Amino acid sequence: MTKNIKLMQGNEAIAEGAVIAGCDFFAGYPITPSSEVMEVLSNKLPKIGKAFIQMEDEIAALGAVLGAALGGAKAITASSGPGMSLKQEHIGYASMCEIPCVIVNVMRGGPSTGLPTLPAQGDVMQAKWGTHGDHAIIAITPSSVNESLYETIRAFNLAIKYRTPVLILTDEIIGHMRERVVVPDKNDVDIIDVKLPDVPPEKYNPYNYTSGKVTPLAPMGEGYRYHVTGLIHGETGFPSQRTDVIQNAQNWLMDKIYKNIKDIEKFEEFQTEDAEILIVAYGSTSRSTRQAIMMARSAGIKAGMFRPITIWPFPEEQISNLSKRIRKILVPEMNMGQIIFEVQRNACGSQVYGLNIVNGEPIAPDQIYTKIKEIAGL
Amino acid sequence: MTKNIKLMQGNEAIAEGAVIAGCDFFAGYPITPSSEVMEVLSNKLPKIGKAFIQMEDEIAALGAVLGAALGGAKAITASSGPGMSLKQEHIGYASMCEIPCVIVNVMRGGPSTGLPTLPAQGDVMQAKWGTHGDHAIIAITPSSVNESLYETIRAFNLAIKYRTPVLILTDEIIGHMRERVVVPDKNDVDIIDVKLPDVPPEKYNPYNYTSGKVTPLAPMGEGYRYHVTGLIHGETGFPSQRTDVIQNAQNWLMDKIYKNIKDIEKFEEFQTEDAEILIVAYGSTSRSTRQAIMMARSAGIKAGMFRPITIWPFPEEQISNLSKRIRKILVPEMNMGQIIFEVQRNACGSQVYGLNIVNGEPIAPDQIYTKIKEIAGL
Amino acid sequence: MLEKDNKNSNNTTVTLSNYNVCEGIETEIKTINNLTIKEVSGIGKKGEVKIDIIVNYCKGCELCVAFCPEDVLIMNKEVAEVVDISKCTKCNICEYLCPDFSIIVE
Amino acid sequence: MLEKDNKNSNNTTVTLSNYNVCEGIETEIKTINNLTIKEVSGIGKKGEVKIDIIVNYCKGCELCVAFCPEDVLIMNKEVAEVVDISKCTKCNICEYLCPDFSIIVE
Amino acid sequence: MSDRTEFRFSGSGGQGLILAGIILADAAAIYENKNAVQTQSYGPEARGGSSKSEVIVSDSPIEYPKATKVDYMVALTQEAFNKYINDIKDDGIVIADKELVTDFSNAKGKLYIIDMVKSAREELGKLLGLNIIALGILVEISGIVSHESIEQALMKRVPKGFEDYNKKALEIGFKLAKEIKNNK
Amino acid sequence: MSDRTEFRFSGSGGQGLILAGIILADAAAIYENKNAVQTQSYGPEARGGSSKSEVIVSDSPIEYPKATKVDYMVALTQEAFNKYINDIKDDGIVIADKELVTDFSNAKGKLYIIDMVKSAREELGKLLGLNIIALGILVEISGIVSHESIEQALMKRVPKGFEDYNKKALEIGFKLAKEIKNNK
Amino acid sequence: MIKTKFNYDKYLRKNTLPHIWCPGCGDGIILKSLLRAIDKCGYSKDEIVITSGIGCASRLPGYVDFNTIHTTHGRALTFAIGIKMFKPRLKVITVSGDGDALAIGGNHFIHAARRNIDITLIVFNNYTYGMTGGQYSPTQPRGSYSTTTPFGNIEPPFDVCNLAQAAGATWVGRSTSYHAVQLEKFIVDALNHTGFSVLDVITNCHISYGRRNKMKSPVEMVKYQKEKAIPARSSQNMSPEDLAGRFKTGILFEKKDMPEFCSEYRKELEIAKTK
Amino acid sequence: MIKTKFNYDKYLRKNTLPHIWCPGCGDGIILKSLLRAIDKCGYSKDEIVITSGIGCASRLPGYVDFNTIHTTHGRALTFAIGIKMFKPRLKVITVSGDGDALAIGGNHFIHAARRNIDITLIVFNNYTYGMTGGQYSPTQPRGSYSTTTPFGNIEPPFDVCNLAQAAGATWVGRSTSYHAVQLEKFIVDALNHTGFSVLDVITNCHISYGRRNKMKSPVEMVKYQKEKAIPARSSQNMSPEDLAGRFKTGILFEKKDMPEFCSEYRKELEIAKTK
Ligand SMILES: Cc1ncc(C[n+]2csc(CCOP(=O)(O)OP(=O)(O)O)c2C)c(N)n1
Ligand SMILES: Cc1ncc(C[n+]2csc(CCOP(=O)(O)OP(=O)(O)O)c2C)c(N)n1
Ligand code: SF4
Ligand code: SF4
Ligand code: SF4
Ligand code: SF4
Ligand code: SF4
Ligand code: SF4
Ligand SMILES: [Mg+2]
Ligand SMILES: [Mg+2]
Repeated sequence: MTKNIKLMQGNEAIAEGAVIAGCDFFAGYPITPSSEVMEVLSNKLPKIGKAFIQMEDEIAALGAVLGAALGGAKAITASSGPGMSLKQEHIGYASMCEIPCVIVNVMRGGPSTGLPTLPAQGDVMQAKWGTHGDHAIIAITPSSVNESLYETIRAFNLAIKYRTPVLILTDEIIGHMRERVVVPDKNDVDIIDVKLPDVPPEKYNPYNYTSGKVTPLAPMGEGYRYHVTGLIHGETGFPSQRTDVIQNAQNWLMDKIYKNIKDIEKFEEFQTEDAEILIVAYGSTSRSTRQAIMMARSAGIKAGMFRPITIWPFPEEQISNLSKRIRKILVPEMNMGQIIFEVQRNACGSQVYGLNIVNGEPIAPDQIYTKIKEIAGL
Repeated sequence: MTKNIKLMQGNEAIAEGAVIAGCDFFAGYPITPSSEVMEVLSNKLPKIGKAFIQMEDEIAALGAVLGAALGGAKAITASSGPGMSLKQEHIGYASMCEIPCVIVNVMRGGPSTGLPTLPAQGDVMQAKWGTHGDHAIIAITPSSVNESLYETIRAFNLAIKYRTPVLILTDEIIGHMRERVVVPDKNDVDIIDVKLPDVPPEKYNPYNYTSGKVTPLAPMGEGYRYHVTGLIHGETGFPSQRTDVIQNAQNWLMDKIYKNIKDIEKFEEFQTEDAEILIVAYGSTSRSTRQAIMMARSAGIKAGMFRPITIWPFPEEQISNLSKRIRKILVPEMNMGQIIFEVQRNACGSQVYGLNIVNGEPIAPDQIYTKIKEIAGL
Repeated sequence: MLEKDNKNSNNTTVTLSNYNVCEGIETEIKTINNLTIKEVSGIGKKGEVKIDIIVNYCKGCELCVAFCPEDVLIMNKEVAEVVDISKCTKCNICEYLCPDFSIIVE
Repeated sequence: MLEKDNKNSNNTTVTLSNYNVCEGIETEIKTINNLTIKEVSGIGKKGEVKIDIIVNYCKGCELCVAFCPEDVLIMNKEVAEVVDISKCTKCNICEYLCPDFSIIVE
Repeated sequence: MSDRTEFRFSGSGGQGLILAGIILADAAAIYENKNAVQTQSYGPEARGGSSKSEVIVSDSPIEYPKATKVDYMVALTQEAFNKYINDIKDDGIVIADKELVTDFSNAKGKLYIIDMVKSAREELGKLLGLNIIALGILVEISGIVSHESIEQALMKRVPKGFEDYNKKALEIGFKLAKEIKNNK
Repeated sequence: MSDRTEFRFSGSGGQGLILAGIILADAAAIYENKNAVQTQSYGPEARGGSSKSEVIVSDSPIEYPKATKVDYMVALTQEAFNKYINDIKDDGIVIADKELVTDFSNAKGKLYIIDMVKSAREELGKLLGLNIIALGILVEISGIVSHESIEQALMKRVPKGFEDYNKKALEIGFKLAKEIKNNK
Repeated sequence: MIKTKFNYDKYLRKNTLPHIWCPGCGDGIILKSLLRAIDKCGYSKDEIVITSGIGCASRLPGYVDFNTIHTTHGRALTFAIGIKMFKPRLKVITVSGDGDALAIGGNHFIHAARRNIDITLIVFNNYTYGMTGGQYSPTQPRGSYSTTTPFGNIEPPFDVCNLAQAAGATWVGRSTSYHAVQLEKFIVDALNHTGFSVLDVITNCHISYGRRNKMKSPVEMVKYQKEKAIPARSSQNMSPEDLAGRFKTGILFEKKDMPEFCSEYRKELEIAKTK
Repeated sequence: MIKTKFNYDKYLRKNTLPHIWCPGCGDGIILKSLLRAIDKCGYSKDEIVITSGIGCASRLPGYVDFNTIHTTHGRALTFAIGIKMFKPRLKVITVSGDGDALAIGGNHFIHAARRNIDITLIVFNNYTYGMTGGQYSPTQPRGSYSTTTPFGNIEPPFDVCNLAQAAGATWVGRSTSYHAVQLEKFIVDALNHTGFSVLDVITNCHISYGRRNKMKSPVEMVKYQKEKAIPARSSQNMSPEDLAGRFKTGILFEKKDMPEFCSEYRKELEIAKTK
C-alpha cells in the first residue's frame, strides 16, 4: 500500500486536485450531483487557511469567485445543470474581463430540473454557447477519477495562463464513482502561479489585444490600480466604442484561445492506427467505448477511438485529419446529439453516425458494440 | 394615407404584434436595447384590460410569464444579452414543461455588458444551446419593422401550437429603426387561441409523447387539475425515472419541433435560381446582403441570398440542397461566426466563407460586396 | 431517506401480533385498495373511539407514540400500533402529528 | 444626457463676458492641461476668497447658483460665473453641490 | 439605390433630433407614401454623448437602413459636426448652426452656416424648437416632402398646446432655407 | 474483461450499503493493488427509494464502471431484490435476508437466504452493522480479498469506539458465509 | 374511501403516496395542517393554485389535487405572481423550503412582500437544505453543523418574520410542525388575509439537520420545537437570556386594509381605459 | 494640479472626466462626498476596492483611482464579498443604484447584510432606473410616473433602511445628495464601522425621474430633497400626516461589536487547523 494512493470519488478528486493546484478560494451553492466538491472543500480549505463560502445562489457564487480572483486568488466553483444556466452571465463577464477561474459542471440528466441524480452529457454545447455574445472557452472532460484530479490541476494552470474561465465537465458517473487515484505531491506537478506583472504599476495595462501575449492579471491591492468592466474596453480597461477597439477586443478573446490550441488541446487515440470505424467519445462514455472497441476487435472489426480531453476548443484538426482516413465515424453521447455537430462539421465526406441514449443510464459497452456492428454492416 | 399604416420602431412593432396576437400578459425587466417593447406594452396592455408587470429581475420576469401562461395567458417578455443569459434556466423549464410563451431578444454587442446600445448578432447559438440539457427551440429572426410585427404574431401562434417557448431574435438596428408598417386588423390575420382540451378533466393528461400530436395545455383554474414539474415526467405530469419514460420524454421534446419543421420553417430566397455564390444571411445583415447582391449583379456576379426567417430549427434541408448546386457560400454575420457552423455542417463539399464584423457597426453592403468579389475571384 | 414504494405495491402481507385484547375492544384488519388498515375500536376516556392505522403508510417515525399523552400507542416492528385504546382521550395529537396520513382517530 | 466630450478636446475657446468688475476683484483666465479655469479672487464676507470655475467641466446645471445663499453666482451662457464675490461667506455649498468638480472655493 | 436620399440630424442628446427625424420619416412614409427609414445612434446604455438621427427616403425599398453617403446634414454641436461630417457626399449639403459650431476645419460638402439659435431666440423666445427649425430647413432645401405633409406629420407628434409654437418653428426653418436657396 | 468480478449491495437508503461497497473497493484497490471501481445509484436529489452500491474488481483496467453481469449480490429489502435481481449472472450468487426479503418469485442465479437480521439482533444486539455482515459474507464467499485487507479497509472507515463492534459484524459475515459454503 | 373525521383523501393524489419524505419529517405534518385549513376556508379544489420551488418541502404540490406547479429552485413566488395577476380569482399559495424561499429565492421573497400581492407563502423552515443532503441554510443557527459547516456555522441566520415585515408583508406569523392545531389556525388566518402573508413554520429534518446537531430522531427534533417555541405574548416579559436560542410563535404582524397589488392593478386598468 | 482646498484630483482618473452623468445629476455630488470621506479616513489608494453594478451610479468606479470593478447588474456585492474574504485587509466599498442594489440585486443585499461582512454599501437612490431611461424602481414612490408606469405606480416602495436592518446590517443611515456635509460625515462613520453598513442616499435624477414627476430641473429636485428630508430625531415628535411623503435622515441604526464575517472566519480557521 502506497501512502499517496487513495480510493476516492470523482468529485473528491476534483477537490483534491484543486488543493494541490493551490486553490485559495471556493464559493458555491449546493446542487446534486456536484455537492461533494463543495462539501469536501468546506472541510479541506479552512484546514489550510484558505477561504470557503457558501453563497446565496449560483450567480453570487461565481460573482464571489471572480471578486476573489481579481484579488489574486486561485478560485473555483462547482455546480450542475440548473446552476450552470444561472452562471451564464458571469461566465461571460469572466471571459470579457479575462478573469481566471475554474468552474466545475458535474452533468446530470435532462433540461430543467430533469434528473438530478442521474448522469448525462447534455451541457457540452452550453459550455461553449451558453452565455450571450461571442467568446471562446476552454472546457475539459475527464473520464476517470484519477483524470479528474490531474485535469483540475491543468484547469487551474490554463485559467491563469490564458486568463480565462476554464470549465471542467464531468458527469454523475465520474463524479460519484470511486476509483484508485495516485495523489501527487505538489512538487511533482507543474503549477502555474499567480504573479505580479513584470512592469511597474505606471506602465501596467490590464489588457493587451495585439501583442499575442496574455498580460498577467495584477492581483488587486498590490499597487496596480486598474479598472475592470464588462463593457467592451480598450487595453487600459476603460470602456470604448471605437470600432477598431471593439473588433480587436473581440478578436483577442477568440485568438488567445484558438491560436494557442496546440498548448490547450489534449486528446487520446486508442487503436486508431488501422481503424476503419472511428468512435469519437468523451467523459464516461469513452469508457464504455473502449470496452466496446475491445469487443469489436475480438469480433474482427477494426474500430478505434478518438477521445477529446480538452473538448473546447474542439480538436478540429485531428477530426478533420482522421476523417480523411476513416470514413465511418460514430459519436456516442448521453445526449440528443451535441458533439456530433462538431464532428459532422469537421469530417465532411465521412459518414457520421450518432448513438444518443438519454434515459438516465450510462451508455453500455454492449449498446455501442451493437451500433459498431451495424455500421460495419454485420 | 391609409389609417392602418404607421411609422414605428421594430420594438414597437413587436409590442403591436403582440397585442394583435391577443397577448394577455407581459412581465419584464428593462434592458437596452429592448426596453421599448416593455415601455410600449406598459401603456397598451392596461388600456385593453390586460396585465403588465415589471419584475425585480429577468429570472422573475420569465417566471411570472410562465405562471401566467399556465393560467392560460398568451404571455411575452423581452430582454437583451445579459438578461437572456439570466433567463436560461427558465427557458429550459418552459421547454421541459411545454409552456407556451414568447421571448424577445433584441441583440446588442459583445459578451457580458458589452455594447449596450450597439447592434450585434451574437446570441444566435445561445438561443439554441443556452440552457442546460437537451431541448429543441423555435427562434425567429425578422429583418424589418414590418416583419417584426407579423413574426411576433406567428411566434405566438407557434408557441401555442407547439407548446414551446418561441424566441424572437432581432437586433438593435431592427429594434430601434423606424419604418412603415401595415398594421393588420385582428380579423385579417390567423390567430391560434388558447383553448380547453377536448377531453374532460378525468381524461386529461398534460403530456403526450407518443401520438405525435401536441396535447393542448389546459389553462389552470378551469377544472383541469394537473401537476407541472421540471423533473423529467411521464404523460401524467408526475416525475418518473423509468428509462423508457425518460427517453420518450427527451425524444418528444426534439421530435415535436423537428418532425414539424415544414410547418415551422420560413425562409426567403433572393435571386438564387442562377446564383453561383450563395449568401446566407438573416436579420439586419440580410438587408445589407440584398443591397450587396444588387451591386454584385450589376457587376455581373451571380450572387443570391438564402434568408432563414425561422432560424431554429435550422433549415438544414434547404442549405443542403442549395449547397449541392452552389459551391461557394458566404455567411456574413455580426458575430465571430455562429450560423456559419450550421452552414458548414449542412453544406459539406461547398466552400463556406465567413464575413464576421463585430465592431458595433452594422455590416455595410460595401463590405459584403467586397467579400463577394473576393470570393468570385475578382 | 426512505421512499417506501414497496409498501405501496400489491402483494404486501403484514403480520400483526402482540395485541392487548381486552373486553369491548375489537381489532380488525382490512385491505382497501391494496392498503392494509388496522382498525382498533373500543371505549376510551371520552367514549367510543376508533383508531385506524394504515400499515403501508406508516414509516415508523414514532412521533405518534412519543407524543400521545396517554400512552395509547407503541411501536411494533417499526409500525405504530394501538396498545391500550381505553386510555385514549381522542385528543387527536397522534393524528395531527403523523406525517404520513397513517393514523386516523374517530 | 450629455457626455460633453467636446469640452475635453483640445482647441476649446470659451469667450467670457459680463463681469461685475469691482475694486479689489481680480479675474484671471488660466488654461491648465487643456482646462480653462476662470479664477476670481477678492475679499468676501469672511475675508480673502478665491473661486475657481473650470469652464470645461461645468455642465450648466445651476445647482451652485440656486443654492448659494449669498447670490454670489449666476449662469452665463450655461456656465456658472461669479457675479459678486464680495458677498461670499466661503460656506462652500457651491463647491459641495457641484456634481462636476467645476467649482472650487478657497 | 440611386433614388436614395439620406438625411442626418446631428447634435447632442437633449436637442430633439430623433423627433425631427421621425417627423421627416413620417411625412415621407405615411403622408407621401414613399419608403422611409429612420435610425439613430446612442451612447452607452441609451444615453449620453453626441448623437445622430438619420432618415433615408426612397421610392424603392430601402435595404441598408443607415446613411453612408449623406445628402443633407444638420449639425447642432461642434462635436457632432466633427464626428459625423465624414460621410457627407461631395455635393451634400451641411447646415451648421452659427453659434453652436464654430470650427469648420473639417468641413466637407457644401456648408451653410445659419444662425438658427439666434432665430429661435428672437422669433420663438427660447431655444426649444431648434430641432423643428432644422427640420424645416432640410425639408425646404431638399424638397423631399411637401409643406403640407411635414406639417401634418409634425402636428401628429406635438403635445397639445404647442401646435402653433412648432408650426412657427417649422416656418422659420422654411424661411431660413429659402434665404440659402436665394443666395445659391 | 473476463477477470471482472461484479458485486452489488442492494437495499434501502439508510442501510449503509454505500459504505460497504466503499470498504470492499478500498480493500481491493488499496490493500491488494487490484483495480476496483465503486458506484451507487440514488433516488431523486440524492435521497430516497431503493438504492444499490456496486463494486467491480479486476486485474485489468476497469472501463465501464457499472455492473451488468453481477457475480455477487446482497439484497436487504424486497423492493431492492425485485428491482436489481435482473442482471445477475446465471451462476451468480444472491444473498437475501430471510426476514427482509420474503418473496423470491423473481429469483435468478444461486439464491441463499440467510437470516442476517437475526444474527445481528442476537449477536450484535442491534441492526446496525447489517451492512458489514453482508460485506463479510460477500468477501468470504467470493474470496476476492483477504480477511486482512478487508479488516484494514474496514478499520479505516469506522468511527472511533466502534472498531470492535464492526469487526464482530464482519466476522459474523464470514461465519454465515462459511455455513453456506459448507452446505454447498 | 377511508372514512375519517377529516377527509384528507379528498385533497390527496392517492396514487402518489406514500410521499418521499423521510419517516417523521415535519413536512407531512404541515401538509396535513394545510389541507385542513384549505378545507376550513371552503375553497374549491379548482380555485387553489400551489406553487413551490425545489427541495423536500417543494415536493408537496405533487401530492395534492389542486393546480400544482413545482417550479425551479427559488422562483416559486414569481410563477405565483404571474398566475395570480392573470387570474386574480384564484387562491394562490406558495410552499417553499428555507433555502428555496430565503437563499436563492430571497429576492422574490422581499419583492412579493413589497408588492403586497395576495399570495400566502408558507416557509418550511428546517434550518437546512434537506433535499441536497444538509448544507447550511440562511436560517441555520450560528454554531450548528452541516455538511458545509464542518467547523460550525459562523453566519447569523435571518429572522424570516422580521425580514418579511420590513419588506412589506402585511401578515406575518410563525408556528411549528409540532403545533399542528395552531398551525392550521394560522394558515386559515393567512389565507383569509388579503395581501401578502408569510408563515414561517419551524419544521424538523432529523436526516439532514438533526443528525449533525445532536437530535438524531424526529421525536427529539419535535421536542426541541415544543421546548423552544415561545408564544409572542409570553416573550414580552422575558429577558434576553431567557429568550436566547428560542423563537417566537404567533401572529407577529398584521396590517389590514393596505393596498393589495391585484386590486390596485384593477384600479389602474380603470384609469388606463380612460386614457 | 489644480490647487484646491480639498484635492479631489488625487483620487480622480482625470482623463476620464468629465463624467457621463447629466448636468446636475446628484451622483457627482455623492462621488465628491465619498472622496472627501475616504481621504478623511486616511486610507491609501491601494487598499480601497470599489465595486459597482450597472447603472448611472455604477459608473462611479471608472472615475476614481482605486481598485475598481464595474461588475454585472445587481451583483456588485458578490464580487465585494469575494475579494473582501480573500483579502480582508482591503477596504471594500460598493456603490449601487436603487435598481441595482434592490431590484435585481436585492438578494445579495439582504445576504450581505445577514452575514454582517465588513463592506460599506452606498445606495444611490434616485427612485428610478436612470441608465435605461427611467423605468420604475423598487424605491419609486406610489403614484409617481415612469416610462413603465404611465398611469402611476401602484407598487409600494421599499424602505431601504428598514430592510437593511431587518436583514442584519449593523450600521444603517440615510442622507441625500443635498446634505453633502452630512453625507460625508455619514460615509466616514460607515467606513469606520466594522460590519456591514448601508447608506441610503436620496439623489436626484431629473432626466429619468424628475421630468416625469413635475421636477424638471436638478434645482427643483434638490429642493425636494431639502424639503422632504427630516432628521430622524425631529421625526419622533411628528404625526403620521406630517411625515407623509417625507423621509428620515440620520444614522438610523448602529450596533457595535456584532460578530463580523471575516473575523469570524479567521476564528474558524483557527478551529479548523486543530481538526
Ligand atoms: C438552481 C438550483 N440550484 C441548486 C439546486 C439544488 N437544490 C435542490 S433543493 C436545494 C435546497 C433545498 O433546501 P430547502 O429549500 O431549505 O428545502 P428542503 O429540502 O430543506 O425542504 C438545493 C440547493 C437546484 N435544484 N437548482
Ligand atoms: C442583467 C441586466 N439586466 C438589465 C440591465 C439593464 N440595466 C442597466 S442599468 C439598469 C438599472 C439602473 O437603475 P439603478 O440601478 O437604479 O441605477 P441608476 O442608473 O438609476 O443610477 C438596468 C435595468 C443590465 N445591464 N443587465
Ligand atoms: S387521540 Fe390522543 S390519546 Fe388517543 S391515541 Fe391519539 S394521541 Fe393518544
Ligand atoms: S406518526 Fe404515523 S408514520 Fe409515524 S409511527 Fe406513528 S403512524 Fe407511523
Ligand atoms: S462659498 Fe458659499 S457663499 Fe461663497 S459662492 Fe459658494 S455657496 Fe456662495
Ligand atoms: S454646479 Fe457645477 S456644473 Fe453646475 S452650474 Fe455650477 S459650476 Fe456648473
Ligand atoms: S431530508 Fe429532511 S426535510 Fe427532507 S424529507 Fe428527509 S427529513 Fe424531511
Ligand atoms: S439619467 Fe439621471 S441618474 Fe443618470 S446621469 Fe442622468 S440625471 Fe444622473
Ligand atoms: Mg430547508
Ligand atoms: Mg436608480
